[in-house]
Amino acid sequence: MPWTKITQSDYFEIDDNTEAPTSRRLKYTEAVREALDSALEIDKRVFVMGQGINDPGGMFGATTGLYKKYGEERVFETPLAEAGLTGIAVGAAAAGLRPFYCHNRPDFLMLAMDQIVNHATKLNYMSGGQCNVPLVVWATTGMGWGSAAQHSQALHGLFMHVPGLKIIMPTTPYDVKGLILSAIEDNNPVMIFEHRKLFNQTGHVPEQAYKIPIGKGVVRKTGTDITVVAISEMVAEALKASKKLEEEGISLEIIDLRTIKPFDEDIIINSIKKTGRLLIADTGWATGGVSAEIAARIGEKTFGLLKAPIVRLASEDVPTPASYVLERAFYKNAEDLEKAAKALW
Amino acid sequence: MPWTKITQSDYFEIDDNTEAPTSRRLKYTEAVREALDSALEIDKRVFVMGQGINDPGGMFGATTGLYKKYGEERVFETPLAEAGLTGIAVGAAAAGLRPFYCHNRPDFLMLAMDQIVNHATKLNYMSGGQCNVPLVVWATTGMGWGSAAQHSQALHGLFMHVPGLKIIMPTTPYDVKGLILSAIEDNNPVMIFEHRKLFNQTGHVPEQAYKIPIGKGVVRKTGTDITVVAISEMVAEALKASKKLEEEGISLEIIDLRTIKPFDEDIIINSIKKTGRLLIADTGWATGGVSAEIAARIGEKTFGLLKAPIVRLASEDVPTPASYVLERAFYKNAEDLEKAAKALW
Amino acid sequence: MKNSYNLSAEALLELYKTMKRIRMTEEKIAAHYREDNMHTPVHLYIGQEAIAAGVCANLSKDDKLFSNHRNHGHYLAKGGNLKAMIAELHNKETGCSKGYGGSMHLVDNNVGFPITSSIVAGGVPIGTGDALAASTLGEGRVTVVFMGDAATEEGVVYESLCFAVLKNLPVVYICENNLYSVGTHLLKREKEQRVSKKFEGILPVYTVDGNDVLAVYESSRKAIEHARYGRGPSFIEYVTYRLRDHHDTKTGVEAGYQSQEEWDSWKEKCPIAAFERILSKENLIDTDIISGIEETNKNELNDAFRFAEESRLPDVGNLYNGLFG
Amino acid sequence: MKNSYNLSAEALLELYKTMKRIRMTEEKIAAHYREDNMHTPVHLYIGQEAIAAGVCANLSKDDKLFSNHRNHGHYLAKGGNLKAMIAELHNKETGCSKGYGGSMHLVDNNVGFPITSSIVAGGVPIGTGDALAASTLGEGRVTVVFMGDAATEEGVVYESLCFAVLKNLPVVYICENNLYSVGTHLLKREKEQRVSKKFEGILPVYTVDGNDVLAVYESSRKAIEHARYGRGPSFIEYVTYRLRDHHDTKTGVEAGYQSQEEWDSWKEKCPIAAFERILSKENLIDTDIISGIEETNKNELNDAFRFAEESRLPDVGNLYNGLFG
Ligand SMILES: Cc1ncc(C[n+]2csc(CCOP(=O)(O)OP(=O)(O)O)c2C)c(N)n1
Ligand SMILES: Cc1ncc(C[n+]2csc(CCOP(=O)(O)OP(=O)(O)O)c2C)c(N)n1
Ligand SMILES: [Mg+2]
Ligand SMILES: [Mg+2]
Repeated sequence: MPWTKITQSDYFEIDDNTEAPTSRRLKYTEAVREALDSALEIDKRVFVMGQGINDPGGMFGATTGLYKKYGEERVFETPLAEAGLTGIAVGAAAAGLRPFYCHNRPDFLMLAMDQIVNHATKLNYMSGGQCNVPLVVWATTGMGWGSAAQHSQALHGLFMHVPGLKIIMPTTPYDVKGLILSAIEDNNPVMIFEHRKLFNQTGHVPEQAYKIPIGKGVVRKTGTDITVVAISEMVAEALKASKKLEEEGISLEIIDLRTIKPFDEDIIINSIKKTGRLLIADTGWATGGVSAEIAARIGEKTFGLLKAPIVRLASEDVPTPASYVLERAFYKNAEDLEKAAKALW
Repeated sequence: MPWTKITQSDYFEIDDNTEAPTSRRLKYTEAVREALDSALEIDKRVFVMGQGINDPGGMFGATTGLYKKYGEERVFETPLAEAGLTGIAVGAAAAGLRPFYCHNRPDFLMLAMDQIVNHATKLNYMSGGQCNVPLVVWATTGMGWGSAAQHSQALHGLFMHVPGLKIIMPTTPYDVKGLILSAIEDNNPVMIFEHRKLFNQTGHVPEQAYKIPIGKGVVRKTGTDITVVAISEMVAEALKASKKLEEEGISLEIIDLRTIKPFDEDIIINSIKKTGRLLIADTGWATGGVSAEIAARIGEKTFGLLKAPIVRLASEDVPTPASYVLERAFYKNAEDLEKAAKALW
Repeated sequence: MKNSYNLSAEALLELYKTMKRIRMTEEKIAAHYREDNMHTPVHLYIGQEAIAAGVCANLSKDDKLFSNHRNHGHYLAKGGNLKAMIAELHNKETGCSKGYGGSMHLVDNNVGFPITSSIVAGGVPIGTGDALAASTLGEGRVTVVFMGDAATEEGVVYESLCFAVLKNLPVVYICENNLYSVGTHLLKREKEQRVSKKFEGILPVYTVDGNDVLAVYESSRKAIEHARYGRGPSFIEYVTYRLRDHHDTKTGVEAGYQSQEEWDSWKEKCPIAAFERILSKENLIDTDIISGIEETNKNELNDAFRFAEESRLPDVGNLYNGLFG
Repeated sequence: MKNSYNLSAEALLELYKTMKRIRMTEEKIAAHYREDNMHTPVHLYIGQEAIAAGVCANLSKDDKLFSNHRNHGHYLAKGGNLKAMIAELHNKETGCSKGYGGSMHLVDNNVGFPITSSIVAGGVPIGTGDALAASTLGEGRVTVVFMGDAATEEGVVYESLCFAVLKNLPVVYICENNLYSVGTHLLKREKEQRVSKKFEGILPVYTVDGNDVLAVYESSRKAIEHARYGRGPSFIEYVTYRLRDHHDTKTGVEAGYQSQEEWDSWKEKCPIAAFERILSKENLIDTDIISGIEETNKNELNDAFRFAEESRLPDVGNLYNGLFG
């Protein structure tokens, strides 16, 4: 049953870090857990909270057993009160702790918007720098199996608009560990959106704690014809599509943005200098989303370099339907990307 | 004291409708009140709710005295519970009433996001068309006099990303009356963002009820050199700037978008065909906001027509500061627009 | 013909039949779920049937019920269409939500089932708004809002109760306290096991055995009449237990968060078995009658599953259908 | 040297001085507000001084106070820096929030005034989280969270109280029930005038005369000690009235939403005048002492206003300062 299992993206495998001496193959969620374990170990101020983090499921393994090691004071279940608990996390962060607040789905963050938009991101500014909020909010984006309108939204695009936030969306086990450790060390609110389709990916992850800088993208595949800026699970779709396209003589350069706010403009612009074409692939809605900002900003900065209009591949302006036939029509995938790339070529 | 008074934008005056036989000069807020009065009169299902709507201030006059005419069952004060009350309005709408929910500032809508994003806009879709929600949410955007980070946000850009919403931002007394009546008659959730700087504007407004279609922009000034797509109060700034620029030989064509979701693509594209240049001026943050979507979408559709990159004039990615010197640095105005237009020319 | 329970034999049998129908439906869903024809999460109601059955016996079709993710039992008890429900679970166009909602969003205007939110507590203010409309329009109907124990932790519930009291709305809040939120026990989330205690200062609250269908019937009858006659809202907490996992088909014991002892003790208190004992004592049922009921249900269920399987899927071209109304 | 009030003469005089200092500050702000040197909304505390004075007399600098839009009195009573406050109102760089916050966001880490939100009830969960940190870190300090009557209508307050009880946090919730939310009377928003009643099922609640500084002192002393000794949170409702409009400087009568009779009756109950009568009876003050206190305040205020006026405005180039910490 995919609603309780995780959908496997079997085609996606990147070994960022095979050379590191202590590197082992881990699943994505194991890498998340290892990051949390490290952070809890290294820094006594860190704590983890969320609904169901200590139940046997343990957030798909991302939090399993942590409470046994660190106690229920530092790894605790919350009531169902996302608004209040976000405020509580903000207050604890402002008072010197480092909360890591887990959510099963970004949909539930809508209850916490006041605390995120009006408080977490503004307290330091409006107090003249007296109140920084080292809060990490982690949410896993679901999809498929009839999750439907209220359990499948990829809402990172909303948060793109909020000043004072940093937003990361790692795609590999290596990245997720390093970026989570950076997020926890950051003195400011950081949001992490992870896509469940990536959870079963495996990849090499060094044993020790390490950090990956927030704000830096990475080229997952070099190419000459079209720059694809892919976000989260779309990196997997792009890699899949690129194989087919390669056969047809179209060479994609695939950028995994990793951080969407602030995003790595240089890596995109440099690629466009080579390709002259940009396709942006996002898991969220197109309208007013991340792809809009990238298109607007990069479009302004690469005017004249571009040989064709910037194209966005992202969700249509409609809620997620339940029935699988409609789901298939709703979600963009490698095939859609292939088509879009061909049209752009 | 401008925090209790309304800041006057003395330079802004458009008479949309001097010819209509029953037309009189009204203030913007009087036109809002007249729209509500008409709607309450015409349709027994309509009701108005909000904090302070029946107090002597009456939302700057927009709701003054309505409860005396229609009773406190149809025009009522709410407790301070924006989340719950939005849900209550959604439920009343789904059950056949037509709520008009007034908010003093968009900042407070952050408490209601779950009901707007997860419910109002999705119930009809996820029920297979059985539950339409004719809800109007009205919020007035404040600025200045140290309103600061939590009382001055222009948050329409966030809502741009939400499927199932219509969003209007009228600038003239004539438009606001006609668009409010369309919003109330619409069978779906409509959000209205009004800018307080427009509230003292006067203009001709016909006495009878009339509607202006949602989704249609209007050219406020024809010109040949640069297309300016202006949103809300930025229309006033653009008109002001255009006078100076005219003297220097730069002719702006100014489009008042009126509806930002869905927005009038044709009116923009047609103008660009003439000018080849686009400047988008918004009252909200640039990053991930309305200006990003317009730039992305129009950029794609006018590739080749454009002689220069699309430029956005909108707020920087920072909360609103309190001190007036910092406010001046934060808010974009006619002078900034003038500069941006010159740079683009 | 009233008996010692102050209910006609027909009414008593009706309660039993409703519970049995829900139970057998859920069991059939569970039995077929692994076949992967229902691409939808399922939150089974097994163990809680007395609540939907007892409450809904006091409602007419015009009364409205606001449900949540665990809605199968509510829908059936409210008079829902079994075929339309099973078809919705099968993602079909003939589903009660035309395939756009799935198991978590059963909606049916024909039987007073107006929306179903899967955001926990999301339907509580909406149901309250429905009661506001009923009151404004003078419709004389009652709104019943179902929620779980965890739902009571959400601030919107508090806000809704306060508003219902302020406006004296014709609404009854039904809390099914099954002690768990997914795999998390209540006492990890709240100070007190009796969740309604939190609302004592706001409106009349009652705590009632949710596995005793007659107690459910009687307590909700009073609250619903109270609301119907304009005397305002109330809140009833029914203490119960779900005998299956939060979603999916195994048990909480198998899932690893409930103890065998706890589960066994509640299995003992199965609302259907308990009511069967009462009805037998009253000579209202015997094994033949039970078999007859089971046979009817089985046939009806087979029909419903066949109907669902044979129904068409929604048209892919209709992605935008229903976006606007 | 304790008197019949179980407080030393110094302590009693201190309460009086705090109230007087707040009152005179607010009156000076009101007097100068029309000169347009303070580009900031002001929510005056006139009439409510006994609450901040009485509560804060039980707090040390390490204890933390979470305030709201009506924060001038809270800040001063908590030991705030008058100059930094007046400078903040004047939008100056020397303000306690460096000019980035204005009147609604007085913040001062030096005196345990860690954030101030102008979103009604926004600071309530944040203060609760502060208490969680204090408890986790074993700091032995207490958190006090102020809110208005209308704030109690927000769901996050309910959520915060439940969590504070669950974790037995060292926090005291102080509700200043001044009967109004802007121009809207409580009974248009709530069923009952005693707002704390709503929370009776959740934690210990008290309703106390908020214009009687000794009653405020004593009730909050108990609650704060209770919290400090690990016995958990409580909620105190202080019934009071503001003698000026919601924001700005006129009265609610002039603004058109309060009746002259109501206003007069509360003016009679002015907490400062009432306490003056008590102190006179105890021979702790006389007109000379009062004049002396007034003189001191006046001088201090003149200095503060001069300081504010002479201070520099923030540097326009620093728009991004403080965005990240
Ligand atoms: C606002 C929100 N938070 C979290 C969830 C995830 N979730 C779905 S059902 C559920 C448990 C709800 O428990 P309860 O209200 O007691 O109902 P039960 O499942 O026990 O019937 C949770 C946490 C959600 N759907 N909505
Ligand atoms: C969430 C939210 N809603 C509305 C407002 C507008 N507002 C500011 S203060 C206020 C009144 C609050 O009343 P109360 O809590 O009783 O405090 P008081 O002003 O009486 O001290 C309102 C409605 C706000 N700031 N935040
Ligand atoms: Mg439960
Ligand atoms: Mg008040």
